Amino acid sequence: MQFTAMILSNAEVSPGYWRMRLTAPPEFASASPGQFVMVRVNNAIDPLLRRPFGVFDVGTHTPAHSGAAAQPYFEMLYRVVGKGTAMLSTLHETDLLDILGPLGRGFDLGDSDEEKLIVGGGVGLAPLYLLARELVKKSPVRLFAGGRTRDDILCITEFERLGVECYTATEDGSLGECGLVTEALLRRLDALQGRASIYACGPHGMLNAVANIAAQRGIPCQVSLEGYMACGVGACLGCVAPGNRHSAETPDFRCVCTEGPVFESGELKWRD
Amino acid sequence: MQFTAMILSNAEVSPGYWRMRLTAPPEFASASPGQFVMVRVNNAIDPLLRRPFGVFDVGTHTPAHSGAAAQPYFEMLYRVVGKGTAMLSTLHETDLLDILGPLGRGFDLGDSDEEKLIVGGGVGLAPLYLLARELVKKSPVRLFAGGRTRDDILCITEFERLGVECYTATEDGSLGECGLVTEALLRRLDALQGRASIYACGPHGMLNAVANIAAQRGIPCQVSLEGYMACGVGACLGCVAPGNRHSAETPDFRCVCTEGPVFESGELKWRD
Amino acid sequence: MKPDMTVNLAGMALRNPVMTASGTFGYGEEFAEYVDLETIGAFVTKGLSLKPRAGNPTPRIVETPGGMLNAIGLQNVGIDAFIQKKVPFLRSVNTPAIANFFGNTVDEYAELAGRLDQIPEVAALEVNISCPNVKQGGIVFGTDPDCAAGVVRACRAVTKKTLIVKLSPNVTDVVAMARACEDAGADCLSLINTLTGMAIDLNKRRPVLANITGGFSGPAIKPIALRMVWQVAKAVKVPIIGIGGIMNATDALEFMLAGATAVQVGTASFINPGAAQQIAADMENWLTDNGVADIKSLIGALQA
Amino acid sequence: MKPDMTVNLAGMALRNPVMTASGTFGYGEEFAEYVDLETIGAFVTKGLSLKPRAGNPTPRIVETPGGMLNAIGLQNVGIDAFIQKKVPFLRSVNTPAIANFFGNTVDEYAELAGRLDQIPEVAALEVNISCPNVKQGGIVFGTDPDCAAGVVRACRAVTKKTLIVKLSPNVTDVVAMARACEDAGADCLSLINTLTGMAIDLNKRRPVLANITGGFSGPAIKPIALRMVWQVAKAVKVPIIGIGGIMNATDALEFMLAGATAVQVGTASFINPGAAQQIAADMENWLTDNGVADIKSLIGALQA
Ligand SMILES: Cc1cc2nc3c(=O)[nH]c(=O)nc-3n(C[C@H](O)[C@H](O)[C@H](O)COP(=O)(O)OP(=O)(O)OC[C@H]3O[C@@H](n4cnc5c(N)ncnc54)[C@H](O)[C@@H]3O)c2cc1C
Ligand SMILES: Cc1cc2nc3c(=O)[nH]c(=O)nc-3n(C[C@H](O)[C@H](O)[C@H](O)COP(=O)(O)OP(=O)(O)OC[C@H]3O[C@@H](n4cnc5c(N)ncnc54)[C@H](O)[C@@H]3O)c2cc1C
Ligand SMILES: Cc1cc2nc3c(=O)[nH]c(=O)nc-3n(C[C@H](O)[C@H](O)[C@H](O)COP(=O)(O)O)c2cc1C
Ligand SMILES: Cc1cc2nc3c(=O)[nH]c(=O)nc-3n(C[C@H](O)[C@H](O)[C@H](O)COP(=O)(O)O)c2cc1C
Ligand code: FES
Ligand code: FES
Repeated sequence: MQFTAMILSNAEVSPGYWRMRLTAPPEFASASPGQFVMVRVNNAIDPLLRRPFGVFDVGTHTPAHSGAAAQPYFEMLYRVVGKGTAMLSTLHETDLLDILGPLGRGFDLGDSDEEKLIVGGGVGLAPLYLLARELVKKSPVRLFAGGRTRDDILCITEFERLGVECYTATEDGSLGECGLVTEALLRRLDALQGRASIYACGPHGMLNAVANIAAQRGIPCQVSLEGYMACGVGACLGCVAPGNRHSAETPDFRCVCTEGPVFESGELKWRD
Repeated sequence: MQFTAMILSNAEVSPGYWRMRLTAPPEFASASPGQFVMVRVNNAIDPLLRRPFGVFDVGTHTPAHSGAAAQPYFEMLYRVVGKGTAMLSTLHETDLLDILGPLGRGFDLGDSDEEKLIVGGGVGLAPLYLLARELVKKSPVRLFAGGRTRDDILCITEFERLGVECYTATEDGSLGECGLVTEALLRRLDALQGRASIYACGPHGMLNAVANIAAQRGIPCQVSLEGYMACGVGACLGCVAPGNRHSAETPDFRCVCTEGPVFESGELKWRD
Repeated sequence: MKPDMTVNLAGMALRNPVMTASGTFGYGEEFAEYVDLETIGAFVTKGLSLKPRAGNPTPRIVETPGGMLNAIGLQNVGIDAFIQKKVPFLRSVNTPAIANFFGNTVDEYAELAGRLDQIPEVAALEVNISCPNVKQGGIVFGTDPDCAAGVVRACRAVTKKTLIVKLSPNVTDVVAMARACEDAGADCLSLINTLTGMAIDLNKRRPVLANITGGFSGPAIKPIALRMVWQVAKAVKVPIIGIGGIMNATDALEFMLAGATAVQVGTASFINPGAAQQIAADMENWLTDNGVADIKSLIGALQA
Repeated sequence: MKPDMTVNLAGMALRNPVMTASGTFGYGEEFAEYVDLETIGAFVTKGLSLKPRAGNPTPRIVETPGGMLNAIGLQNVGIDAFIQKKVPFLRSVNTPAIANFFGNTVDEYAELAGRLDQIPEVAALEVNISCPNVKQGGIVFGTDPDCAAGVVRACRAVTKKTLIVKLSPNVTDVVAMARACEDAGADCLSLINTLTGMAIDLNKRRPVLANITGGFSGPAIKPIALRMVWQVAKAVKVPIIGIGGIMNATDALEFMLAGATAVQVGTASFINPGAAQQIAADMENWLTDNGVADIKSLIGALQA
């Protein structure tokens, strides 16, 4: 789906991290957690390509004054890293953006009798909030949020409001535990009684660690990948990631924008 | 001089024509009528080159509430014709623009005992307002403003407020006389008693007609030219215009940005 | 009155001159949601090889000022899977599908051309000669007139379908390349393919692309493409398809003035998946607004 | 500690690697208001010919996506006026001034090189070989290795000053051109000159430039320039000056990683007349921030 969205709000939620709410057509409400949008930052050729962002939340705003129509919206949580995201952060309420999406294959919500362990690194939390919103309806959910410093730990209050139990870890110890968030995950897995399933999004190194943990313990694990994208619709083949049978001699590439961005971790190739 | 200007106002004064007021450093006040600025429309590469605009007015704004410092400013009058001017028209108060200028050689104000005949076509009026402001201090000034239709006749009230007698002509007769503005100019020249001198800015065809009239009658005439400009400072040699000795065999080019944009019409090459 | 948008491309009648470029439109199906394929003139599939190709390691793409580099490595399903999985879709669409293909030897090119010739759903063949010739130390076929002519002759011998040869811009003399391909039997020339470029990640001190260099496309390359189309159009008799940085109807019409009979839209489809359809519609509107009854009257109509 | 910004360009010591490119910086004086010339490494003058040249009719420039085309037609004051009117200024500046020049025959090149060799204020010579050879049917010197080598040999014979040869990018094999110039006696290679491009005015149905085609420069061409610098740097021993679309310090440092010992800033000076000075300052800051003590350690340091 391609549509013109109007910005409803755009605010810095932590230094360098922004949350933007945009109008959406009613069909957008069926976006599944883990799907993404391709945003055209402006109509000029700089930046040229669309930028991919996860869907942080979807909803419908019912204006306070009676009479106004209910307005479906979606949200993005983004980090300013380069030209495109810097430009997004300068946009205001009522500015318009051309959006393509929701795109890609989202998370499989799994069985309700599993404990859901969500692992997010930095802005990797973005697609996990909508996921948590769905998961809490049926299962206990725990969030393991990691970052370099406390500024990288985002929107924990929102997760807690859903009833998610949150663990945080920062590399510099400025918030929560000092160290990697995978340590808290491991402790939880050690203590675990019943079945569990892992959902992760964040830097590739973190995903690799989580995938290895999941493989060792035989726990189902889904990860959401990033990849340099031009089209977002499976045409350019720019975004691919190596699949589990991949080697230099017999390459096996998966298309992140159409087969992913969410994959069973076992489908992909990881370093040990 | 290169400086960052803040937009103080930006308003459409006639369909497709905008007037923008920007802050300027105090030195800008000495800009002479006919000089121009090179405006960097944004920091991205689209549009890439600066855009040249005449200086419409300069002044100092003394804020109403006492205590605030007086703010020197300058104004531009521009027509939306392409990408750069379209983007300018979307800018708001407090937005910033990178400005180079004032640049080039402006009008020679001539002798005070001459009647000053100013001829402007469409947005060609832009650099003529500041000129008129100077000229009225010493001489009687008449303005001949022409355009295709009445929307192209700009800021006549402002000229009248200076004490300038204004004649207008439109090709479709929707305002003033129906026809070319040079007809009113010719009539005035016929009726003229003493000395006169002509100042013109507008489409090249109009300048050509005015230059020919001036040559026939032996009246001093200055014209302000346009030329595709990359640098505005005499380095790229993109902006040149053929001088009076120009021919295909012995080219004679004048640099519009440094030797002009204002030239004695006799210095240039015209069609008969 | 509606302007006549049809053009004739070496015997192929197109409803309008707007095609999509190889490698930017998948096998057609990927864009079905965004483009009504029956509103465009034709579409070109991703480049095919005899065997499936997995392509290059990642990163494969990077944005540059006004353009992008790609080093996909010609990933494609191969001719067999194309026939089994992609051709059925082509049958369902009433718009010519053009198969783009490449090889690393003249024999591979000829074998592919021969097999594609047998597929009724393939309306025409577009030979990508911007590939290294493994038998001649990796020199790119499309940078040497004799090598290129060899490929074209071999393909010509095995197909009666419209044979389009896609020229590389990475040459000193594109006109010499064009003439060599025309003489060797090309029905039509398409140009330009991507220029070779490179991007560097300063902080990592590495090339951005795993492949180091990549193919440069997008609006940035338009001036080069337009110049080459103009030069070639003056020099050859066969029709030309203009490609390179076409983002809108104005760009497309400029290529036609320069001498192109049709155009291909590439990178623009990434930015706006409906680009090709939009461009065709806007071109028609431009014709109407400017009182041009027949788009063919614009081909090569540049006053230069 | 302040990082060491000096580089050595074939015997010329530069305070930093940032130079301005020929044709974009006048004869130096034009930018005195915006650039403290003693903050940059060197500056290159507008290309000189034996006789003054009036240049092409207008329009001479046009903006394109991310770049511009120019067809100035090598307008310049000629060598005599250069000596009389421009050299005195060069004397007043404690920064190497490099004279760029061109001819239409090998003899013209040699005569100019000989005369420039006699001017103490000229620190080095940059030969622009992107000009047509009127004795060989107008083939551009810089597109044929033998033609180019002929020019370089003739200039080399008459000057002991640092001889920089500026390569054209409009070639199939820039490495072959670079090797030919190195073998013929070039001390240094600068690349790239402009690509050949074209722009069309749809409504007028005419080329925008009076000259029809023009030289393409600006950020759009950077990927091509970077690729060529990288290819040439691997193939030759002489130092290289990287040119093409450099807008900021990051761009400049990327060219150095690719193998350039120095860089030239061209079109960027139009957009920001103080660009060269700013880039030099920002490069130094980058070195400081990244703990790089000596900029020379970056030359060719790309991990590829
Ligand atoms: C499926 C998917 C979902 C994403 N979701 C989010 C999200 O919810 N929030 C968020 O902050 N970021 C997200 N990202 C990363 C985000 O797309 C990049 O940070 C953004 O494109 C950077 O653009 P820029 O112009 O600021 O940076 P620049 O570095 O100037 O971008 C240059 C080019 O590189 C690409 N690029 C740069 N970084 C990345 C990256 N990490 N992944 C993919 N391409 C990149 C850009 O898209 C662009 O084409 C997601 C990426 C993908 C692939
Ligand atoms: C000395 C000088 C003073 C000027 N003063 C004014 C003024 O006060 N008000 C006003 O409205 N216009 C003025 N112009 C014309 C104005 O510069 C152009 O209309 C403007 O640059 C168009 O930019 P664009 O991006 O909207 O158009 P585009 O057509 O997208 O511009 C593309 C390129 O062409 C150049 N260009 C387009 N039209 C012209 C033109 N007529 N003259 C020179 N270059 C052009 C642009 O600068 C740009 O490089 C002046 C031009 C010059 C040379
Ligand atoms: C991601 C990508 C993949 C491409 N793959 C092919 C291909 O397989 N075969 C081919 O002949 N050209 C291929 N091209 C080149 C395009 O068809 C086209 O010639 C080029 O991109 C220039 O047009 P543009 O500027 O409109 O994109 C590819 C281009 C891109 C960007
Ligand atoms: C207006 C203009 C004039 C130029 N004149 C010359 C010239 O006289 N001699 C020359 O060798 N290069 C000339 N060049 C080429 C530049 O020196 C430089 O190689 C080219 O512009 C690429 O660099 P850039 O992208 O930074 O501009 C000129 C470029 C421009 C834009
Ligand atoms: S982004 Fe183009 S195929 Fe995935
Ligand atoms: S605009 Fe560059 S010389 Fe006049």
